[in-house]
Amino acid sequence: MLTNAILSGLTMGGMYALVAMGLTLQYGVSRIMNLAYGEFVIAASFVAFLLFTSGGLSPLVSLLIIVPAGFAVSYLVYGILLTPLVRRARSREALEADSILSTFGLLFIVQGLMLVFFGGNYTSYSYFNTPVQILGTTIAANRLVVLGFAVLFGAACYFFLMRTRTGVALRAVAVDPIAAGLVAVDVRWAAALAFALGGAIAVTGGVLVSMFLTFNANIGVVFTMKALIVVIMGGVGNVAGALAAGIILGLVESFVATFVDPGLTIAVTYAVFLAVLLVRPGGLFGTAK
Amino acid sequence: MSTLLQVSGVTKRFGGLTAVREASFVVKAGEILGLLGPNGSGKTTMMNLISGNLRPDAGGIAFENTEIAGRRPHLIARDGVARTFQLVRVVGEMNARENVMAGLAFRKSPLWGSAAEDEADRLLERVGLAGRAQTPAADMTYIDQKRLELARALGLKPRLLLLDEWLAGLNQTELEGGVSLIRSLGEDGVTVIMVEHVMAAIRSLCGRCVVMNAGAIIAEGSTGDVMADPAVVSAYLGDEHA
Amino acid sequence: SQESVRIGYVVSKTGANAGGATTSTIPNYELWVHEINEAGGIQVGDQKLKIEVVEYDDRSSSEEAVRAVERLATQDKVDFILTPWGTGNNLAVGPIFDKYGYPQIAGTSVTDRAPDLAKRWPNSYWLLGTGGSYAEGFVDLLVKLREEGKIGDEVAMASIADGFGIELSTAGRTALQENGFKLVYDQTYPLGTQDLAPIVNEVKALNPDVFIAFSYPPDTLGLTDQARVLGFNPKIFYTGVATAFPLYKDRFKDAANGVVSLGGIDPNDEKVKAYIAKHKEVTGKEPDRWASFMTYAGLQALQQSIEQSGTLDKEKVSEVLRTGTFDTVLGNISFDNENRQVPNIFTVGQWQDGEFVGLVPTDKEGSGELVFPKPEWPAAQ
Amino acid sequence: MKNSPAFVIGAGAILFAALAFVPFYVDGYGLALAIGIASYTILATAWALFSGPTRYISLATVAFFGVGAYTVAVLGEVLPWPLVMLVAAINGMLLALVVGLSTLRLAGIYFVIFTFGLTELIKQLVTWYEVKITRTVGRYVFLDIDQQTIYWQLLALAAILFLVGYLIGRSRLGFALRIIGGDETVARHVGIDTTHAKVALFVLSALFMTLTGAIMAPRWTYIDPAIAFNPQVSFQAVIMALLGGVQRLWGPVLGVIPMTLLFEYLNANFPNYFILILGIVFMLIVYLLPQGVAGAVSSLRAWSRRDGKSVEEAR
Amino acid sequence: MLEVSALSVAYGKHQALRDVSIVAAPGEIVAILGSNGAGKSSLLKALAGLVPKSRETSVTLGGKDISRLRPHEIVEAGLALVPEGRGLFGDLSVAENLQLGAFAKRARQGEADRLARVLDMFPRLKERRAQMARTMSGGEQQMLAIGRALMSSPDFVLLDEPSLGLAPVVTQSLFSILGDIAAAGTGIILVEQNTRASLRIAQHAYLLENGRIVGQGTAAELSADPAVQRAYLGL
Ligand SMILES: Nc1ncnc2c1ncn2[C@@H]1O[C@H](COP(=O)(O)OP(=O)(O)OP(=O)(O)O)[C@@H](O)[C@H]1O
Ligand SMILES: Nc1ncnc2c1ncn2[C@@H]1O[C@H](COP(=O)(O)OP(=O)(O)OP(=O)(O)O)[C@@H](O)[C@H]1O
Ligand SMILES: [Mg+2]
Ligand SMILES: [Mg+2]
Repeated sequence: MLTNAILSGLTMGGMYALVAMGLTLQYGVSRIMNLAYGEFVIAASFVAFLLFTSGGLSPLVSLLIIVPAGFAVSYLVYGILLTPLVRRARSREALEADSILSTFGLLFIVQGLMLVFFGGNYTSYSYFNTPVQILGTTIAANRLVVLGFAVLFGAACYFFLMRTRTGVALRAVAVDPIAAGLVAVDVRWAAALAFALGGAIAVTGGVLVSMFLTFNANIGVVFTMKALIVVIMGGVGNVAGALAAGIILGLVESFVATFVDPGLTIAVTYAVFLAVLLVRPGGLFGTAK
Repeated sequence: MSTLLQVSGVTKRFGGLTAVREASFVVKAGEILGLLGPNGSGKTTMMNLISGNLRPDAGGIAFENTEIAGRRPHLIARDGVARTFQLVRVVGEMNARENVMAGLAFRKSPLWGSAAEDEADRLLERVGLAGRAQTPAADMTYIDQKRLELARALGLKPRLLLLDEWLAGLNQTELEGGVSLIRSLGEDGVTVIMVEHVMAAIRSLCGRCVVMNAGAIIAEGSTGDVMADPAVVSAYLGDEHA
Repeated sequence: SQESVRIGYVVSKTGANAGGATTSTIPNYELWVHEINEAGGIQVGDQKLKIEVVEYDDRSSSEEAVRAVERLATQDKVDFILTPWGTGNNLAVGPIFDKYGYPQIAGTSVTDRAPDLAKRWPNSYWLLGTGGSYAEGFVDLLVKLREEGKIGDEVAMASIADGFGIELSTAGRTALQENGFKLVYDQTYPLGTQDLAPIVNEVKALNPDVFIAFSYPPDTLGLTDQARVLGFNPKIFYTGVATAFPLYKDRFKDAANGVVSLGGIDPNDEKVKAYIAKHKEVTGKEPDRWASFMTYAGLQALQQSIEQSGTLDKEKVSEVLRTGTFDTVLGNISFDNENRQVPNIFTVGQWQDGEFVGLVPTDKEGSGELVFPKPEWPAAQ
Repeated sequence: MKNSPAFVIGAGAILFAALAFVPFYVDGYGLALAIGIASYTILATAWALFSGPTRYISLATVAFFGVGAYTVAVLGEVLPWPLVMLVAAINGMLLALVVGLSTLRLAGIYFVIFTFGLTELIKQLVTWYEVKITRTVGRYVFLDIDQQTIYWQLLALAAILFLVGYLIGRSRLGFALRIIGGDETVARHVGIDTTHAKVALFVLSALFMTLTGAIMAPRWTYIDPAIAFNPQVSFQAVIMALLGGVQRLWGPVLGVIPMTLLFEYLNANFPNYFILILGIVFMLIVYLLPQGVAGAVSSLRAWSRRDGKSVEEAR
Repeated sequence: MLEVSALSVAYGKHQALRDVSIVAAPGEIVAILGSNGAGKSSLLKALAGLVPKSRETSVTLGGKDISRLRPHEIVEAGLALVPEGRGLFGDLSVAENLQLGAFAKRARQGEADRLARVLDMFPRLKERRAQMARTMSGGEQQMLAIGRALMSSPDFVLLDEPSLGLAPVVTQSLFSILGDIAAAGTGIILVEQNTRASLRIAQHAYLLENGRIVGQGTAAELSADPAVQRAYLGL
């Protein structure tokens, strides 16, 4: 039962972390509080579903199409819809309020498009749902894939942000966009890049979770909020934090469900989140000001 | 002169770094005390400890014989300790008058309404911002913001005023104006602790100085004596000022 | 006299309830309007009147539903109002239907208070009945199986923590305990739970003969998925809402075989066959095998009561609704005078070779035989 | 003269008195619309009362609203109405006190998401309690309170809210909050007890939200945690307030009225593309009215005033 | 050569700079003198591309027109600013701040050498490489800001009050370091309230008042000018 709980927690946690990583880039670096984030996740789920059911394309293969597309769409969204707001923003708060309002509109637009194209029905398909035996327990292969991607993306992002020049530049933009310009960082490019990378991660998450979760055009907000919780708990802009927070929440959930009461799982995850913030107001890895 | 502030054995650590180490000194009522030291020696930290922005790890701070170490800043401010900040802090979206009224409205004997407005304008005039009452603080230059900060601090009717490099960045003429402003405060009976790297100002204003280095107090005494202290010269002043 | 019948409705086209509404409610409203208009309209007295629709989205909010129904009644002045999706919104709009005298034929509300509500609002009809009827019908089936020595005493039950799940699980628990079953697992899980593996793992370790989940669509699919991956195959595997959806069949194909749930139909009934075919033709997808049928039957009853009374007068139509008998996809039905529900529905059904066959009440015409035990899950693809 | 308190309060009183007659002139839908506007006016204005000056964006609105609604669901048929309201008020204020005190160290987005998480936690705990202890997750509220009465109650509450907001705006408390919003360190060093000030206003704003929930609950007959604690309410209140403008007391209402009417208009005309068109309209508003509606109104007024002056000068 | 002509800057209706022209040669130190609010910071910010310049403005660096470039392109072209208030990345470490200083493509070569030089110049930075910039003392931050600007291997550095908040002993060494930097070929535009010290190391100086250039000359000429002496030297 213990290994079951751990494994199940790790896989769910991996999913939370993966989905949150994109948001932490978008909010942490580009300073866009993207309320439409979950809609991008679900849109990718729909596309993967469509490619699978009508084209017989494996979701893992469709990643090769969907991820670049997600990157490109996000890049355009930033370039066309958000850049005017970034330019007119006089302060961080102003940009925050503006981005909340405009991505709220974007949320409706993307959701509206999904409703028009796919309707409000529940959608579900099954791929790679084969049982895999590890450590004496069974788990669906598709969930392991998600965990694998989470760890891979987490490591890649961490390395990218901490060790590469471009990564440090993105972090610099996160800290102070004006000063970043003074050290030759093209701030608009960096912000668009981070936003697009975040979008690419979002759609990756969407494709992967579509293999085992039932979704419809209306549940994007669930992913947005979950991602926000993870991002905040990990510390804004901190990829390692997001990974850790996601996995902690996943484990907490599965342990409570297994050993305490499934009725309390969500309550306890929120309680853990709140407790972390009470002790560390800047998140697990954040720096309290 | 009676003792207004007594700092005894105060220590403050940030992680592994001891920013202030068992520092003790006194400030007498009515004096203008210079607090000197190289960059990173703990001067601002000391100001933060006195004003309640930081809590000491050890030691005591007595203001008018009452222990204030670790009290919350708003209580210390109401007791009559006002300060300015090394990196100016004004409320950008409020105008100058409102910024000063912030100092008036919450002190022990608060002023509010038109009385506060009149007093705010008077203080603005005193720091050289006459006629700027309606200017948003964010649109003012750095130096003007510093003036504004001082007016706000004066609004608290302080008995002890902490100035953290308030004169930094003034040119010669402005410096002279600033020095005489601080002197006039002293004449009004306000006790001042000033952190400053402008030696000319220290020489002309401060009767006594305390010098810190690496968190510890390395010299205390009359300005002339302190400036001649070889330890101070080598750690802080350099040969030019010797 | 008027040229058309104005029919209004407010449903959740967006928001949390949209999944349910788009499955069971909206397609049937569209189908019904399409059929009537295709046939030239409703016969009202001596003229045929086409239907003109006024529709709103309640965005899954009770407050929006209330306001929209007020709007339909007072601004749009529609002749009849079709009901919103779900228990909460039907209760929210109940007082307004009542205030303006509209008959309220709810096809997607399960509530133990159905009898009370029918008394409180005399023009209201709660076709899906009470949670108790579903739970009790199922427990009766279990009792019989135990008598036949096919299953033991041990039952595991999981339910969603909202009104529906709690009403059903409460009724189920009482019925099970009264009949001497042992609940080896009895837990709820909150709405929005994404990870169901812990529940299935734990239940599997207990190895009960019967697993019951009073669940909602995403969890119904998730539980089935996990049971299959983890190789949990009890003799009776019961999951809640969405099991009777075409989605379930499409998703699980052969693996759906033997799964038990609420609802069910008689697949050999001609009317049922025709309805399914027409539904598919007009809306592009098959109806679910539970609430869609009640919803559609309710619409047929409304149409017939208008035709029988020969008027659009709400009073008179309501009178006919209360007392008449209607020829519907559920067969000939009349609304139980006491509590205004349809007595003639299947409460338990099972997927059998691609059709969700109604089993209980066993004495109802066209009821099928339980396939027992549930076949092994086929190997996953 | 125009800004003297007596004038402002008097004008407000006349306006509210006039609004009290609305139910006699509109049909059921009109009343429902008025109720919707009134309730969101209170929520958005109460939200801005705290969040406007301090810039702490709270998503806990529905936590208080839901507590009010739930109090009615539990006690509505047990206690007389005024007592129910009193209990709701106490519950809401106690909750706000806990939230206020626990969020003191949080800033920015951490505060935002904390308040969201807290709301969800409360929803989960209420659900769990109902499941485990009372075994009634959906509660039925059958109260004989008609729609006019609901409207009048909301109107009265709104009137009190505007009065309180007006007085606070002119008080030292309101000033303290603006300083806190500007720079909390400065606030502390000019003698403001920031804890007191923030918590006091947070509790006050929560009180109005709670009472709104309590007044609205009888409209729905059926209340479960998902209905009472629907996070959409928090979002909508924030969005409306931001759109209207939070720097002025009357700002949020300028977001509430057009937004509500826009929702109604789009819903009636494009029920199937509602969300899509709403999204587009929304983005347009954000781009075209950078300062919010109130900001636009103000600059319009400033512009017309300047215009007026130049005419005088020309003479 | 850095050549600025017809530079004007306005904040809304407020005209902060009018028709300002200055030139600086490689390796030259040019001091800008002016009272509080004269527009010195605005001048430097305008050159760095942080505030919009009027259409007539022309700024050329080594013959290349840089008046329309965005801040990062200006750095790339060889002009680095140490702004008022320092503009450090508070949440990044000292080492990362310095690394970012060399983000410009022009600065990639010889980065290691330059880093070693900067750390030599300011040994305190070497001790505190891992400390977060935000927690450094005021003077330490000033050192970091100058060090970071030098990391971009600029042709010209714009320094806005670099001695602000530095202890006297550090100020002295700063001025001698500035002399060394210039001697190594990097031009410096220096805005500094410590007029005496800056005129001592500068070759050329401009007087700015109310947004206009009201005087200029060699440092020696200005030091001898009685008006300058009265206003800026306190003699
Ligand atoms: N929050 C903090 N965390 C870690 N270290 C800190 C923090 N605040 C200050 N320090 C360190 O403590 C030491 C003392 O800092 P302080 O600001 O008191 O110096 P100072 O004497 O005011 O210097 P300056 O003259 O440069 O302003 C410095 O080395 C600084 O880096
Ligand atoms: N962002 C701004 N918005 C409006 N006015 C501004 C802005 N920045 C500066 N100003 C104004 O422009 C003028 C020049 O400012 P600037 O900062 O360039 O002066 P300075 O010479 O650097 O002064 P100081 O010695 O105080 O640093 C001042 O009158 C100032 O008030
Ligand atoms: Mg300092
Ligand atoms: Mg300047």
